[in-house]
Amino acid sequence: MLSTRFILRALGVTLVTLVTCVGCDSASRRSVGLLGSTSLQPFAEVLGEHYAKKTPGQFVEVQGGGSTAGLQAASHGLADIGMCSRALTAEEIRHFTPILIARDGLAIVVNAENPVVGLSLGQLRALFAGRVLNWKDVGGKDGPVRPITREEGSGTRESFVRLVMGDDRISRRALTQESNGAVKELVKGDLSAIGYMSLGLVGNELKALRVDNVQPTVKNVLAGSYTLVRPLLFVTKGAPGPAAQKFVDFVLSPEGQGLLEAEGLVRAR
Amino acid sequence: MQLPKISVQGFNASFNGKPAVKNLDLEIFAQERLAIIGPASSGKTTFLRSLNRLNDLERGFSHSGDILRDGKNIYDPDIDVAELRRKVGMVYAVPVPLPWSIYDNLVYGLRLAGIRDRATLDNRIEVALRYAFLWDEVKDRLQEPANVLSGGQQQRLCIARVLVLEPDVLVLDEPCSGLDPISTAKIEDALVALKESHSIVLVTNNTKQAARASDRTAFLLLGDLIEVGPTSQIFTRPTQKRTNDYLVGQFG
Amino acid sequence: MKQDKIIGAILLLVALSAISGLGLITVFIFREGVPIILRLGARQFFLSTDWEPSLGKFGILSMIGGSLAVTVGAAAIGVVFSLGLAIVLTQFSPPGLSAALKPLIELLAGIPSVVYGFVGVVTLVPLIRHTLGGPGLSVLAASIVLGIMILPTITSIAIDALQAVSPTYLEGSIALGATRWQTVTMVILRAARSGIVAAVILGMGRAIGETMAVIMVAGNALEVPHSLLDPVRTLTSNIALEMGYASGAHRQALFATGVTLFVIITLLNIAALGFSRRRPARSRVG
Amino acid sequence: MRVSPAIIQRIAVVFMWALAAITFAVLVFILAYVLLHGLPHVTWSFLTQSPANMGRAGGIFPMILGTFLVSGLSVLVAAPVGVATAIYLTEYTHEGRMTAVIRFGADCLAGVPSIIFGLFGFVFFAITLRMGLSVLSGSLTLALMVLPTIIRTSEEAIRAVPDTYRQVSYGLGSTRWQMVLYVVLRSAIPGISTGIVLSLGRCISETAAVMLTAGSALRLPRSLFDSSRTLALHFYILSREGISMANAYATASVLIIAILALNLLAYWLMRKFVAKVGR
Repeated sequence: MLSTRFILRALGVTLVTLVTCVGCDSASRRSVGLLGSTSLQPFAEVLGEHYAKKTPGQFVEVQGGGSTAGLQAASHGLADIGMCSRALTAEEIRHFTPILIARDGLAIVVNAENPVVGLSLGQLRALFAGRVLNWKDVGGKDGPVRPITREEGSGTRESFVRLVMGDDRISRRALTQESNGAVKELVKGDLSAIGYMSLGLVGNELKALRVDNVQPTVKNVLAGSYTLVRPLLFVTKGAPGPAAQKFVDFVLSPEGQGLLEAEGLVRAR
Repeated sequence: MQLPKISVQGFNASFNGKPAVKNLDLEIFAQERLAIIGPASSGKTTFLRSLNRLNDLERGFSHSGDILRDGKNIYDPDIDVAELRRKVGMVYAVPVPLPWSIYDNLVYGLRLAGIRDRATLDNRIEVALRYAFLWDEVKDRLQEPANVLSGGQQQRLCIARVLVLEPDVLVLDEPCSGLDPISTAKIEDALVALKESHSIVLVTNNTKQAARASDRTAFLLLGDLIEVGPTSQIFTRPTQKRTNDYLVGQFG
Repeated sequence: MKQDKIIGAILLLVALSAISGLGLITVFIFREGVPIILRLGARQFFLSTDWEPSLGKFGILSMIGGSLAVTVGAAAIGVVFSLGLAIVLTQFSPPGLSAALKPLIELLAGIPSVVYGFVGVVTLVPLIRHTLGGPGLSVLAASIVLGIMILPTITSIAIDALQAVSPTYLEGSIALGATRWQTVTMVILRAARSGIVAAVILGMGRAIGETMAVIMVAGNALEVPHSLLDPVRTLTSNIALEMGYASGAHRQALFATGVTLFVIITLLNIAALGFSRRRPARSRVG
Repeated sequence: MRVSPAIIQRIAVVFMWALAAITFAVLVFILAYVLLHGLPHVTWSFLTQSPANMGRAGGIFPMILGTFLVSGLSVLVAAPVGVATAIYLTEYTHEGRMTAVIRFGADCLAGVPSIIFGLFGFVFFAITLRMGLSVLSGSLTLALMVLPTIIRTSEEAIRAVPDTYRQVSYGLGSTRWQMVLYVVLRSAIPGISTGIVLSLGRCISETAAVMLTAGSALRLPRSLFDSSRTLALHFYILSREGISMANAYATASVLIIAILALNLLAYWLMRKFVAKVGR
């Protein structure tokens, strides 16, 4: 009767699916697994896409999760390469091998209508710490300041704290957004907002501020005059395996570096 | 004298300690129609449902005493209850066609019994439908849903559904309570024909039906069997005052 | 019968394994989260507003407050709309119309929470920012979005509760000369009270547990909000925001946040169960 | 002056209809907003191609497949378990301590927020059972999440089957299991399917739990141990990272259309069920 047939068929399908899938090992199907920083994820996807096209039979699997998760994944073997968008701590350096694949300028962004064009590092710090609450105190129009930060653990945030905040803590009133895109949307729509993000992602709808009178450009990062710069790292536990090494070689090759540059990053060397 | 088909000996039934049938002794013979009458909640239905052990499924049901079918106690542990229920076929007060086609309703019991052979199925169905005087009305529409039939047809379908299993006892629980006189007459006619090969137990609230459609009549009151005897005698010369009171409408 | 006993035992085993999921969840979440609460002390963890994982400070009071704020806000909005809908659909609407509108409420429940969050960010948030001021991402925005999201839950349970009220109440009241509206407010709502309270509590449970939409519209600031227009961080968004990055004590603290959420929601569920009368046992033969 | 009760009633009813109108307007607004922005970008190639350039270009085929795998598998796991539990509760036991425990468990499970399921699935399936971020971890997590829905709707559907059917079946010599299989389930299947279809909808919509368990890989999953990004998560990432708004809207449109279709299917099944058991 209908119900028995239905149930038997459903069970059969489940069983067959499970058996076939237990039979195949996932690790053998992907050549290189990457996991980590959400800032790096899109770039790694682009790199992986070109790499797979160039070298048939090779697949690169890219997962988000965040810089710290990337380190953990690399240490547990959950991924071949961890992606990290901040400098390693002294403790971490003892356990991992970092590979610098690119550098990234950290842009301070405000709404395009905001008259302020530049801030000193000290002013920036005061704004994000919540000590300066009105734009007119830093040469802008009268109005509240709304700092926008990234979530705890984000490589972008940790780099920002290290490069800008020093011993100060980011204001508890700061809005917290979980992605560069969300920060961008918010700054685009709010005259009072100020945020930070990867230089490569600023686009032309936001205004990137000068910091200590230096314009945030790739040129200035390369020249070393723009100082808000963070490393973008591939991290492995010990030496990378052969497949991972081949991918790393591709990333560091002129072609790979060119791809990253096209995305707005700054080459590693 | 022939052996009884079913012999009920000192049978008690109760729900959660409340007795429903008390110390019942009764015999049911082959080729007879036994009517059971009595006012509401006098244990008629409980007794009927004990004959095919349907009460076993009720919570709090307990029983004592024996019910022998062909000399074998139906409450023995080695009895196949499913087989018992096939052989003691039951028809309910309200016709309950399962929400399938007429054909599926009829073959359901046979399929449960493991009979799959198409010819056997078709043959049994035809015989049963003819017994129930339904063959001519449905023979060309067996695949139609059963619930498009009229109430009377549905009840005859339910009788046929039981008959395909070739039971030797047929128990009917007020089978005509919701039916018009014509449908009732058809069912009563069917019972006449069926009695040739079956023992029939007919519970009814309708004393006139008992008088018309039975050979013997038993009168139950509050779980006690007051009197049993040939129908003609019960209805003309009851030995018990309470039987007479009931029949002339003193209670119930 | 023997076969039926075996099948019954197998089914019982399956049923128990189904709910053993709850036990597993409890064990795993608690095992990851409880140690840090014990280490820091309940006071430090629950009663401090200082959340600074990099400094080893894990106080979730502001998140607890934030969750409560948006939940109460959502319930306020959800209750008004849901009760209105439930009453109008059960008491004042032609049956055909109710039958046509109910599936739409189901549909509202089917829209993914990311879509709610997203539409909230691109339409509601700028609206609040431009008309009422503040950053837009706020308690108010989260309450409105959550209020809409829990509306189907509350409405459908409230409809069930209202429909369960015996029609004789209505007839009796109308016979005494009351208008239908008077009957609804004085008789029917009172009779359905416990079911409606259960509906509201279950709705609050959904609101407090919602994650993606809240992350998008609440602003997630750590400060305890002082007004409806201030941004707020909830327990759920705290977990989802930082889980990806967390390790060590930070990760434990996030699981402990999960434990807190789990306990709050379980208490709400138990309360709701207490209010909703259990269905009566079916009189059964089979 | 006292306002007459009739006028109060009129005001109240108008007010409540206004609330209803707002509610349905919000529904229409959300659907229209997403579909109007997204449908123009939904093309055949968008549905059948892999994403390129992190989702800025190309299509969403891997996400469609991933969503299908994750939700389908979770329902495939949850449905037999849920229906069996419902059968146990309704047909194989009487109300008592055991049913109370099972119902309480199911009710509590129903209230657990998806982020907690995500945390649990991450620790239990992905890490403890070493399944990693994968289709399997994600679907098992979601299976647990939709189990209470399936149990409850199945129970209701089974209870709606008239008791007389059971009596008839026993009377014709069925065992309990035959009765359940041939009479109860056969009548209850449209009702049970409604619950399964709605659960499928919940799986497709879910984001928080799959993010933590199935991961967010862009590639086509080749096995159940591969990570896969579902449509809802893809939409979330595209829109939040600001990668491509056009593709984000298009993805959301596909998602919404799938949900609409499932809701319609559930509605149709429900009507069929009501017609069948004659409630």
